[in-house]
Amino acid sequence: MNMQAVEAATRESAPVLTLEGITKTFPGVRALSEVGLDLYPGQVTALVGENGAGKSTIVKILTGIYQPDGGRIRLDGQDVHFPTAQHATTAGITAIHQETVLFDELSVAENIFLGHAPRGRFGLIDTARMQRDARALLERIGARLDPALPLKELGIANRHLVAIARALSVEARVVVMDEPTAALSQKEIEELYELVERLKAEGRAILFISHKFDEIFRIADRYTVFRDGELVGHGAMADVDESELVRLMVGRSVDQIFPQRVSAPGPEVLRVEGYSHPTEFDDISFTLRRGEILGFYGLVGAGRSELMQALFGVTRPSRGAVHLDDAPHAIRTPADAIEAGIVYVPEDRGLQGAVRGLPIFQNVTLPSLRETSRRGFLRMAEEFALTRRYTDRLELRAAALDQDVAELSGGNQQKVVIAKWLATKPRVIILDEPTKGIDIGSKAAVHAFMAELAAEGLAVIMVSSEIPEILGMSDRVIVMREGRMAAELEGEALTPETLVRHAAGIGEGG
Amino acid sequence: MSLAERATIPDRLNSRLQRAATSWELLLFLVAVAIFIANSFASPYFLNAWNLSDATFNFTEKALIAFAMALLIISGEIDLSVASIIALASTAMGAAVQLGAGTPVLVFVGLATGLACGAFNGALVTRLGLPSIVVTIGTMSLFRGISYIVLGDGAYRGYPASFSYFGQGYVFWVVSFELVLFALFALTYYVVLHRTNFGRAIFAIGNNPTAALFSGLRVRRIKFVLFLLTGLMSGIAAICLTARLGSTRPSIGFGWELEVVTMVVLGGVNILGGSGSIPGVVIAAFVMGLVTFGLGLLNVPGIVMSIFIGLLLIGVIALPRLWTIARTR
Amino acid sequence: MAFLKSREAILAGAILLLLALIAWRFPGFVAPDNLARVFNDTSPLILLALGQMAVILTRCIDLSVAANLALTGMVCAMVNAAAPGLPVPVIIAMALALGALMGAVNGLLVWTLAIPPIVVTLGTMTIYRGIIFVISDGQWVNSHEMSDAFKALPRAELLGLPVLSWIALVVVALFALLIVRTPLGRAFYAVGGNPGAAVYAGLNVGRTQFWAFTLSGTLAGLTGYLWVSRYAVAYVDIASGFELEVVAACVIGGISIAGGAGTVTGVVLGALFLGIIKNALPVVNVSPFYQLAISGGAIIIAVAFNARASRSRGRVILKSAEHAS
Amino acid sequence: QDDVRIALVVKALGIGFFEAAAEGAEQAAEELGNVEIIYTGPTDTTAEGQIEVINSLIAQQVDAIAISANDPDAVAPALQRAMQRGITVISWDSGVAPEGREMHLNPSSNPLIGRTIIQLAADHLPEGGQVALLSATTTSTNQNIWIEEMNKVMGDYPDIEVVGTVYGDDLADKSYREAQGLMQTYPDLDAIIAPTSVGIVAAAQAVVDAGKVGEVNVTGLGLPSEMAGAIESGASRSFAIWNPIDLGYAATMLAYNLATDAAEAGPGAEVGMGRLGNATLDDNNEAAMAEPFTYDASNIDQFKDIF
Ligand SMILES: Nc1ncnc2c1ncn2[C@@H]1O[C@H](COP(=O)(O)OP(=O)(O)OP(=O)(O)O)[C@@H](O)[C@H]1O
Ligand SMILES: Nc1ncnc2c1ncn2[C@@H]1O[C@H](COP(=O)(O)OP(=O)(O)OP(=O)(O)O)[C@@H](O)[C@H]1O
Ligand SMILES: [Mg+2]
Ligand SMILES: [Mg+2]
Repeated sequence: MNMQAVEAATRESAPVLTLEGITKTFPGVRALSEVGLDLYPGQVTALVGENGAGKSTIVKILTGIYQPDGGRIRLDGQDVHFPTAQHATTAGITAIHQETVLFDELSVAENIFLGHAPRGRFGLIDTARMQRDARALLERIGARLDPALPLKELGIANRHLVAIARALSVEARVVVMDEPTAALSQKEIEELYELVERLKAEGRAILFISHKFDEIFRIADRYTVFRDGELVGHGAMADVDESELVRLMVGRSVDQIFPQRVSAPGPEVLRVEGYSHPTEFDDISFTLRRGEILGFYGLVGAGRSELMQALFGVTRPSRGAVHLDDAPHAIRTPADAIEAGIVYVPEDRGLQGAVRGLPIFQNVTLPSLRETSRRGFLRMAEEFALTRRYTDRLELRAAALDQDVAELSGGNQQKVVIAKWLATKPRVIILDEPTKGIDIGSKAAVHAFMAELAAEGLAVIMVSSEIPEILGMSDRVIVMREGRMAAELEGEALTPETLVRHAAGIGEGG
Repeated sequence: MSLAERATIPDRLNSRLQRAATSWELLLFLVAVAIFIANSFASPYFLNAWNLSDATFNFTEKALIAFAMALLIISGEIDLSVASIIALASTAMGAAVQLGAGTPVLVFVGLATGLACGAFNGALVTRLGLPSIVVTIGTMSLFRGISYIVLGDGAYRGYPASFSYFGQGYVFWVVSFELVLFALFALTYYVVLHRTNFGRAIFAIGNNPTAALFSGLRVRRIKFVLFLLTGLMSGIAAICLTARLGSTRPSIGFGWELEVVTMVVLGGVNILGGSGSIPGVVIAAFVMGLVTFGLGLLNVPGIVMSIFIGLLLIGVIALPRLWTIARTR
Repeated sequence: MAFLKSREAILAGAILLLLALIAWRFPGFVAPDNLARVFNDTSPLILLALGQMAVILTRCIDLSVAANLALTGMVCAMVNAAAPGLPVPVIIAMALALGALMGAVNGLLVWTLAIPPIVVTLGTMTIYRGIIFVISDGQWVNSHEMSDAFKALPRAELLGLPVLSWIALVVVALFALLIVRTPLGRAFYAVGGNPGAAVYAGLNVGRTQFWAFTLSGTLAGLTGYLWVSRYAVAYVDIASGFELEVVAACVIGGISIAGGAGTVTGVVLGALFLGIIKNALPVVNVSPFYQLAISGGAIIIAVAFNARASRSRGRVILKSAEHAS
Repeated sequence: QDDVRIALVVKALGIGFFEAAAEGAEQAAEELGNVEIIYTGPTDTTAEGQIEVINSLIAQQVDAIAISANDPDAVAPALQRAMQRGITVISWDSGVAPEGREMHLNPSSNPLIGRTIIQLAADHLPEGGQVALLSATTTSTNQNIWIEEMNKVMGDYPDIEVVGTVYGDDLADKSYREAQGLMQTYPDLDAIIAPTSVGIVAAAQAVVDAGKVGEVNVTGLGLPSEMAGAIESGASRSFAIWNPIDLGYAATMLAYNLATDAAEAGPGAEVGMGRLGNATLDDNNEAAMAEPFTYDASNIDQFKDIF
């Protein structure tokens, strides 16, 4: 395989696709500034960078979903412009997006061919041929699925396979894969690697986005690194090693980002026993102590968020018990959880965290209205005072406290959500991907703050998919895989290798 | 970063006055004033206290429902069965009259029927998790249908004389009982929506029900209460309307649900939930009342007036958007 | 069998049960010619419900269909009264065009100005109705003012069925083809089911909604002519309130009001369900005053039932849970 | 001298019958010289709609209101207020409860109408047979009174059996469907009596569509202009109606005479109706205009273009 890579590198033809000076800003965030990217036929280019570095944004730009604010895209040296996704597909660019972009009510085959289904007589969709083609595509990636099945019958992993098949359903010269292996099992991942090799051999250019270094080193020929929306390096894989890539990605060495803290866990606050859910997770048990940071690691889709939401009372477990200070506690709604002192900073900030459309101060006081009001009547002055107490401490950046949260940058929205929960004076705080999509500065602030909270005696659960964050912050780590506890690691056993092994299920005799 | 470097964030960016100057309510108020002036030029009969008082009957009952409906729509739900609740509540009161009930009992029956209908809608939406627009299209047929089953082509009449006060009485001079009720409820709903925790929760739920739930709000319970309130206000409207008409037929209040929704949307409430205000709804009620009364004085048929209302409804929403589109071109 | 568990099969079962119940009191109702009559009577509802289905699939709603029908019908009748010599196909073409135009106005307001569909169609509903009054001056167009050819078309018989029924059958077939076998039809589902993802798939959400409204308007226009010629009368209030019956037929037929789910079979069955009840009540001597309450109850039961059937199962992370339940 | 402003309030605008009545009102106005007619009404037949119209008429300080009511009780309070403000109020065609008007003008007397509609059916059924009734809206009282009066004289027609009554709500499509249902339920039906101008047209259309011309005779009360086709096709042999032009004329005359204090309403009083003579009020302050007139193939052409 290495031979092939070298061969491809020496072929060194002109790039098929070139991006130059691409800039993209969202309200409050500059996602990309003047970045470039070259993709070569028959080669895999790995795009690496931390969460929020702008990787998915560039994918969306070159597939016509976002329009860049500046810069140019060239295909075979010709300037091109993709006003819609359809245009990009027609030009031969196809992508497996990070979010699943599928349709529950359509069949597997229709999901694969939506927008470019084979046509028969009178321009009607040729259903029979579509199903045949879909079956062939699915077999090519090693998925044995009935193409006629409605998508809603499939679970998370199979949906991912459908998304991959969809990307391969067009005659593409450029194939983009945005974290394609995140939700797949080891066997499926192997099949995907084979597929990538075949695509390479067919002369297609591949852009491969992944946070897993082992796989990058295994399949990529070239690399491009983004940091905070800027291009910080590119070249041939053969010329870099892992530590060099990390240095490019992070811009400093890993251990410096995280606050130094001495862990001195106090008495147990929370004990979870045999927590189970019919479809999402099974048999989860753990304990949590005062002043402790407990990390939850796993691949995306391992079910950590679902577990945390059940602990917070959003969904009901089918079995299991929660003990607070050794006393059994029934948590049926989030209101119960807040009452008991458990709060949850959700992963999906836009949907579950911030109430966009309401001003900052109203977001912060939402769960604490009982404190700021008198006999059910609002007292705005108290609300502003309470809000200010926590936003000052979190160093929130905003124009005014009555500004709509939707106008804030991602990191500042996250601070508002955290402030909201701290204002309730909780005993257990669950942070689900607390630094996802926020800039490096805010990230460090959140980490420092987390350490501070733990030092003050708060019990912290941190869900994260970033190994450095997990290693840098946690006293103890629970690894989840496919809805189950795969391991509980601490001290010496806590290394990147053990985390990945348990999360991916490698080396367990199967 | 030191404290000195960090500018403290002010509480408010714009003063309340600045906000009021750019508000929807002000725009609507200007529209109302314009219509008022136009009317007084168009008809010599317009500027007359008694006539204006009569004109308020065109909207007071609908506005009573519109207040509760505004809260419901801000929370992201809708109730299309309100006019049918009027029919059912009126039928129940009529049946009570036949059994010899007096005015206090009638009022109780009207309110109780409204509450029961609201509870029924609320339970279907919040307990079974059904979409409110469909549920209330169903109960819209169901409630009025029950009135038809009870009454057929008959009518209930013979309401006690004291009962007619709710629809025909005057508190002093030209100020009718209904107008007083309208003012009292406008104030009450203003306080509830804009000055209490409950009102804050309604806005939060309407903007993002998931985040509201995650913030510990009892979303389903609050929505249920809002359906109850809407039913209750429909019951109150039923009492006023029945007292004004002095009889009950199953077709009573037919088509009012759309006028109520129109009033709420015209008042600046976002039909998709999350924003709106009671002052807006109050002004919208006056605008609709003035338009219908003014055109009525010119003997313009009701259906032609509805063209104006329809244009107003689309126009007031479309114009600002057209404006932004034109500006960004 | 998956089909036996589907909404459509259950609805079909409910209809058969209903027919059996009626036949038990009044056997004549299930005679083939009477069933054909009921179908004929339900045809306008079917036509409008199909258009409404397209709109609801894309997460919109069209409350203006009945007003569109009435306005188109009035224009057809007035044109016919003024120019009796104008051939019927020309009138039909005009009805289709006028209906499409009104639908397109709704669609454009939704697409370009992003005004919520319920507000748009609430507004155009009153505007279209008002226009009928303005152009007709409130006058009726009566049977004797219409030409014979104008009135003959829907009631002419072909192989034992009135043309009205045939039109409904043909439109159902064409519409099913459109929904199942054309990119636009599939786009309705995609756009309503997951608008965010539809953009990734290269679909234009607003434009797809525009076409759904135009389709709904076109069918309303066609039905406008058929309605007026069948009942041989046109006035301001025809089909008033019919829009809710149309939405009801869709909901009973299993079209999800949240968009993206439902079938043509379901809609046709939903419309037939309402049509059978409407026609059966006078026959089985139940007072027609029961009709409203019965259809209201049917809507509530249907929507509760559909919601149970389509409750989301979450993400299904546990492999063992994938094909269970 | 100022014009006397008389408002002719109808059940709903756009109905042929009321348009004809408005024409009669204009004739009266012309004859009287100093009268201005305001022809108005809601767009659909609801009491609430009529109340809004009445309120705006009160505001305009008209001299008299002559109303055909959608609901006898519901409009009464508004009309009472009109009377308190000095406006003369009479009802015609479809009445208002006594406290809400000074007098009521029946187009004809109820017993006469009741007998006429059954006679029309019997005329063409020498051997007797089955007849059914297709009534109008659920909120209009006169249909029910006429049917009641008809039932009182059924003893005179022993061979005729009334098999059922259905309601078409004065909606063309509903009436059509109900008529279809009647023919379905009673295969031996001989006649449909529809004492409503909307229902009779729809029933005739249903009979034609069912291919039962000659078998089922449609009769009742209708307008010549709307029924001309049915007479021609044979679906209806004959029908009756009072002259709506005369009705509008008479109502206007009565309103004028009461408003100008030329006469006063009260039991036994005589009030002038211009060319139609005098109306004599009964104990309920009601009066009848004339008996219904029967139209058939022999005279339809003469009237169909008039109203
Ligand atoms: N639609 C949007 N609106 C506002 N901000 C956005 C939007 N999409 C992305 N961003 C912001 O742009 C930045 C880059 O996001 P992007 O999704 O490209 O990151 P990424 O490199 O793909 O990260 P990850 O590894 O987590 O997938 C982030 O700060 C993100 O919050
Ligand atoms: N089909 C779905 N139904 C309900 N919620 C979903 C669905 N898909 C994603 N989510 C929510 O979206 C968020 C993103 O999920 P993500 O892909 O990060 O996986 P996850 O469930 O959080 O797994 P983990 O936290 O172990 O990575 C989660 O909060 C999840 O609950
Ligand atoms: Mg990404
Ligand atoms: Mg997660």
